[in-house]
Amino acid sequence: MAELEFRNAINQAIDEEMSQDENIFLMGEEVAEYNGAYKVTKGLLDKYGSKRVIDTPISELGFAGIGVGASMNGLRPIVEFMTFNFALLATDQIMNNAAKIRYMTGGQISMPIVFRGPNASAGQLSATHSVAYDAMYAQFPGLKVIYTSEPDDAKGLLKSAIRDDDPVLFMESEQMYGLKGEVSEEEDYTIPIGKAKVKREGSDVTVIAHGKMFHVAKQAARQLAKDGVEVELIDPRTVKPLDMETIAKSIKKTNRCVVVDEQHPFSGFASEVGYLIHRDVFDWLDAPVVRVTLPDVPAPYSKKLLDEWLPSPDQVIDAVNTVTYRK
Amino acid sequence: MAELEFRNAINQAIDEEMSQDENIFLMGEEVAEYNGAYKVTKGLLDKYGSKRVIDTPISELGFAGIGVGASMNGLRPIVEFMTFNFALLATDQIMNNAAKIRYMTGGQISMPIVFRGPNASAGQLSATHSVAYDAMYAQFPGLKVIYTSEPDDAKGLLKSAIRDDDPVLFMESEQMYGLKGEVSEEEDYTIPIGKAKVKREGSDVTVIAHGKMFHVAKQAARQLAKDGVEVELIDPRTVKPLDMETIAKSIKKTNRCVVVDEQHPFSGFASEVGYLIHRDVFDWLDAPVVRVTLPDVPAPYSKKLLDEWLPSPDQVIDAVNTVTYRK
Amino acid sequence: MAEKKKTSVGFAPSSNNSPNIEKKVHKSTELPDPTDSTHEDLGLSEQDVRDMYYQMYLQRRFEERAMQMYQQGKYGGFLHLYMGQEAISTGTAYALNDDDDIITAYRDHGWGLVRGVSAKEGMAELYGKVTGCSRGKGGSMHFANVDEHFWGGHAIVGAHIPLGAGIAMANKYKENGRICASFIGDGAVQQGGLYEVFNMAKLWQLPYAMIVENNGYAMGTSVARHSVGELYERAQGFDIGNDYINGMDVFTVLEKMKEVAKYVRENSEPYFLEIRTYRYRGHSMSDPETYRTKEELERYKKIDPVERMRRYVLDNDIASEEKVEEFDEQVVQEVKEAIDFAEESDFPELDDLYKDVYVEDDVPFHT
Amino acid sequence: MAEKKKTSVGFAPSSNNSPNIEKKVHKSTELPDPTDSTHEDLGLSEQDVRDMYYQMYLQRRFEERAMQMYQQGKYGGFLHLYMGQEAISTGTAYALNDDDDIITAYRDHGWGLVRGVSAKEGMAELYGKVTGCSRGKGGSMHFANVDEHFWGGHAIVGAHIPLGAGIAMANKYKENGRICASFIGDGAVQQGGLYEVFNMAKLWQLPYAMIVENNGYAMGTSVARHSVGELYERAQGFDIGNDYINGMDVFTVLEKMKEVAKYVRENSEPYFLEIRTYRYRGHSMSDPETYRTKEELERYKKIDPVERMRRYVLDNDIASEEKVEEFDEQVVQEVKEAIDFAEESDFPELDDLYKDVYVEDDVPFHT
Ligand SMILES: Cc1ncc(C[n+]2csc(CCOP(=O)(O)OP(=O)(O)O)c2C)c(N)n1
Ligand SMILES: Cc1ncc(C[n+]2csc(CCOP(=O)(O)OP(=O)(O)O)c2C)c(N)n1
Ligand SMILES: [Mg+2]
Ligand SMILES: [Mg+2]
Repeated sequence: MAELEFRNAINQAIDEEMSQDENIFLMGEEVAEYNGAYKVTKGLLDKYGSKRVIDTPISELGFAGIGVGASMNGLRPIVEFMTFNFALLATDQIMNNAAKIRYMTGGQISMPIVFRGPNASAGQLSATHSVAYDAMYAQFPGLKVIYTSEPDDAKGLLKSAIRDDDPVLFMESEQMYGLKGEVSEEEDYTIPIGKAKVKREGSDVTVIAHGKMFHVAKQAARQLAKDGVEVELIDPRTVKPLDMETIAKSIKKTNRCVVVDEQHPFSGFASEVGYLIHRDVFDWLDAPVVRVTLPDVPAPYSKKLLDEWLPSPDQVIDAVNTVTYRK
Repeated sequence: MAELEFRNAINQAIDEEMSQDENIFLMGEEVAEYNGAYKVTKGLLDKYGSKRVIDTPISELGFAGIGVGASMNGLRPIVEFMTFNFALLATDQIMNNAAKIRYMTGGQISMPIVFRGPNASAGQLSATHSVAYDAMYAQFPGLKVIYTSEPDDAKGLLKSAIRDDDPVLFMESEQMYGLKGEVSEEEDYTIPIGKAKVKREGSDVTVIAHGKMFHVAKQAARQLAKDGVEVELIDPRTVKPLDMETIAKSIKKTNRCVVVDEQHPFSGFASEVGYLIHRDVFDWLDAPVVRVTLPDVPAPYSKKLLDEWLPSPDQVIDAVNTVTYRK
Repeated sequence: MAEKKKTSVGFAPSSNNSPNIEKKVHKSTELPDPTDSTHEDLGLSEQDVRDMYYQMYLQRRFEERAMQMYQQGKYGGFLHLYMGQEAISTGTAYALNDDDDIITAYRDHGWGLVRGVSAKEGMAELYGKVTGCSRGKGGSMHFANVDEHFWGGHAIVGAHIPLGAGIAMANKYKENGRICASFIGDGAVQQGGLYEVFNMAKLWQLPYAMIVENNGYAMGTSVARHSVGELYERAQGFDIGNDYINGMDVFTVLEKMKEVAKYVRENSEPYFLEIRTYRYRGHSMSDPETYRTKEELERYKKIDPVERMRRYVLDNDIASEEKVEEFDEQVVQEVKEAIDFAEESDFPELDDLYKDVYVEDDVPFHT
Repeated sequence: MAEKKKTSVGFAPSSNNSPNIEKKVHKSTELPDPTDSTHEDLGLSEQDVRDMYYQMYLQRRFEERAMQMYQQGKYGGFLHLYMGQEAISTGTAYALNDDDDIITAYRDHGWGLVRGVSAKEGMAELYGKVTGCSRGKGGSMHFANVDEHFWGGHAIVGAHIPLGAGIAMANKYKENGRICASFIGDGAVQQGGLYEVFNMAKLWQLPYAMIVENNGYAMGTSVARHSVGELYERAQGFDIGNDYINGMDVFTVLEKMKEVAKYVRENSEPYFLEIRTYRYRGHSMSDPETYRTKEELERYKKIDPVERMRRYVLDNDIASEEKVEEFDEQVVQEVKEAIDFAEESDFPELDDLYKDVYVEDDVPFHT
């Protein structure tokens, strides 16, 4: 294992894949000469040249669609959105073209494309720059969605995403790019898409959290352990396909569950997971699943309000107390 | 009461509101000279002129944004999308601008705008033209979402939507435009946004269904009644804000629930409602809520496949049998 | 309520803007002259000319029958007919290399037929049969034949413009010498994506020809009512070569498309071409067509591209009257067989619903 | 793996396209000459000129101190500084009527200050205080003062272009004689929405001036690297009047914006103007600025618009050296007080989180 920053884990994944397949190229705003708005793509232009590492104008719909077209015709694009907030301009290309063209042509076309970039909030950027979009895309058949929390997952899953023959949305976090973690040094390290990981074992309650929220949940779990509550912490890693097997297994053991999610409550990730748990392991549940999400208001700028807005370890602890009837 | 086609109920709502407020105008593709792609806006150009009934080019992002801007500056636009499938090109204007500008300016701006048009599938139009988007927008605070099933609801709620001072998405169905129903002749008939309606009383099981699926559920309820199962059928009408009170009350009576929804399963409307019921009335439930949704595949063209794809009364009956342990 | 003040403010093109809403019927765009070149000038053999005629009439006939079958309720959905525009698909197919890439909008039957979708596969697709070119998944709007570099019809107006640029980009990337040509309607010229692509295609020097089939109307809206300026001029601010031609004459299309293809290929540069044409039928099958005059329609039918080609064949002794009638009979037969084939083919298995969503077979479906 | 074949294919502007990636630093756009008009030619009183100088220096000073406070960690988020571009906001504000509407992007401090956001309210907004112009909800990118017809900064590149058109539409609808002017960066010219709006604004004859503040770069990308042709030319295919001017001189901006406003207002027509300028600081606060040369930056600092106005005031005896120093001191003081105000103001109440989502107070929040 080597300790790496999140951004380097992603960089390595891209670099390793690009070095072994000439058809992979990277495009996006500031990915080349600027080395990436968040330095994720540092050095790749120097290494691969302007044929394979391409700065785009600020034309999200256009370059997302060009990526899809290139993937149809034999290339394997990695399309970076500076953040997924800006991908709203490209939803037609992602939800209609990338997700459905294979189906509509009876399987004549495949689209091995990765759309990647930061998801969710990143500090005081106000409402348009702070939304988590993972579940929104998961609604659309034809797409796969990944949103990881630790450098190791990121590296292994991004490599799998790049090799995948279908469109994959790979989500990151500006605020996690500097986060360090142990990353496997195994040669050609990949993690299969669609497998959750139990990142902490415990018997009292299952907590499910991905992306940035994983770290909030982890902090809560640490605190709860001091109070004698052992959390089983599951990071789904892949949002779609969702690994309900791992989740169900855990709940059959703990009988209680909290889902932590940085989306608004209505039809977010927590909504889906919460519903599925009830549906699939109803008889094992000792309490209804509680979700910890954003409130149903846009992201405020003011730090004081923003701190209130974001799900906190305290809210997770509260929720655990609720499902374990400790309050 | 007068018997009206759905399209006429909508037309009346728009006409009545336009006649009493000069600031209301209508814009969209083919709404004026063509009288609407589905004849919903018939006669309005003749009555109100080209100042207030405006044909747009095929520029969804542009005219949605122009609508938002006009609403900021004192007008009350009704923006028609030929279908909400095409609104994917305008999601940035709806989800970022319409939903968030009021918040980001600390309440300086209000946006009394209605986006309306058909939602969900409409026969053999294949995958890009067949998606239900109501829950997707409901995820975003700042928006309200309505998707009605009967002409009376449509008239009363559309009038309320047009009078509302916030952005409202009002969804219809191409396939329901010809549907007839009794519509109140009360002068200035409005229905409050955010109120569900119990459209059939029953004690054995609660079925929740809106939009086109309401009719599928209703058919199932009729059939089930013959078998002695009395369905309580609730039409939420407004997706957001969602009237959980009416739903919870019903479930406390029936103890069982099926949600029927024309979205894909992942984080759709059924997911949210299903989760909330478990969370809020867990102790009253005798069985986990079952949802009947689309399968997780895009809409196929072939009639045979399309019939299989759409939720059917039989599937609803099956689901009811499951939650009532009749199978 | 008080009488409303009459005002002249309006948000329609000014000719339409009178306070009493005179709904003036706008005529479609002016046609430039066709070429004077003969088939010999264009390097076509007599056999080529005969084949082109056959192909054009096949497209026409295919749609005449497809329309009948639709009206008989044999299948559903939207049916957008290409009748009147056949010179464009045909001229283009004969101008491009067979491995050049083509992508278009939902008005795609003609494009499928010139690029290897057989009448049988086309008709079966309309019927939603598994033997259709897209296995019954796509229908009228999604004919495709990727093996022969036809990347399909696309139903969201303008959404395939970036796809075509991506296909062209891949061609440049692989240095395979292929170009991509995309075809859009006049209505699609108002989608912002076109201009994003203009910029990137020029900036990255993509071998990409973007072509507008200006048939005068976007649904019920005439070009003058949805568009300012001339369509081909839209490329000027992007320093992209552009022109407009007569699209009712197959030789004009062929000649210009050869020139465009050569320029695009040799310079690895984009190009923007407006081809003026006319659609004979309504936008789709339920169109009252009040937005145009009968006279206008008749005027265009008088310069019908299929008929014009037929005349050319006869006038230049490329085939005798009898021979041409024989071709016609062959076409009629081919389309008849296509209908029989479609009728007799099977619908997809219910299982097929779950196929082609992902490349891999084992992706679990969310329930 | 085998040695990769060296290829010259690339997808960057060609000057950048060599196989060994010489990362040539592109210079920003050429500046046209400023106007020769004096303040008198422009109908400005000496008091106007003094006020304009005060306003320009206020914008400059506000940002110098805002930057310091940011660096001291007083607040977070993005901070996009307008320094170098102050002639544009100032010249425009003095050219338009006070009730004409203005909307801009996230680089908006100068725009707020010329349109009635006080230094105090601006600084408090940066601090996220409830006394801020947007009650601490919007931050640096969302200054707004709707009472004085400033519709705010907007953080999604290009997304406010249609909003401005809608504001202009409402003005025409109400026949209130107001026009709307929107300001976008050079990068935003590559958003497709601009062209959709070009078409509709011309078709509907909206009194709408669209102005590009071309400051040479979109983040780290020079205009030449993200754009083909000249920016102002983009309007030509839409038959919309267009021009480009020097944006380092406030009189040039004022003169042209008066002309544009008059044209737009009197004809109810859109207009597209490119104003060439330069930003002195990085894109936001974390920008290594390797994409430009120190020399270029220095060259522009030599023609600094604030300094130039100061010189004009002195050279034309509009105020004495001492008087100008007095103004400067007033500005310094005003900004200092703004900082004190921001420091001392309260954060919003936690309750405020739930305010301003909807107009009505009683919309139930989903939980
Ligand atoms: C984005 C989008 N908006 C609207 C529609 C509905 N629609 C389908 S075809 C059409 C008219 C297109 O006209 P044009 O581009 O001229 O093509 P033509 O039908 O004349 O071939 C419209 C508005 C759509 N499919 N996609
Ligand atoms: C749609 C969108 N894409 C990307 C971004 C990220 N971004 C913010 S500013 C910027 C550069 C804009 O440059 P320009 O328009 O020239 O304005 P300037 O910063 O020079 O004032 C980018 C790419 C964004 N905010 N919105
Ligand atoms: Mg057309
Ligand atoms: Mg710039």
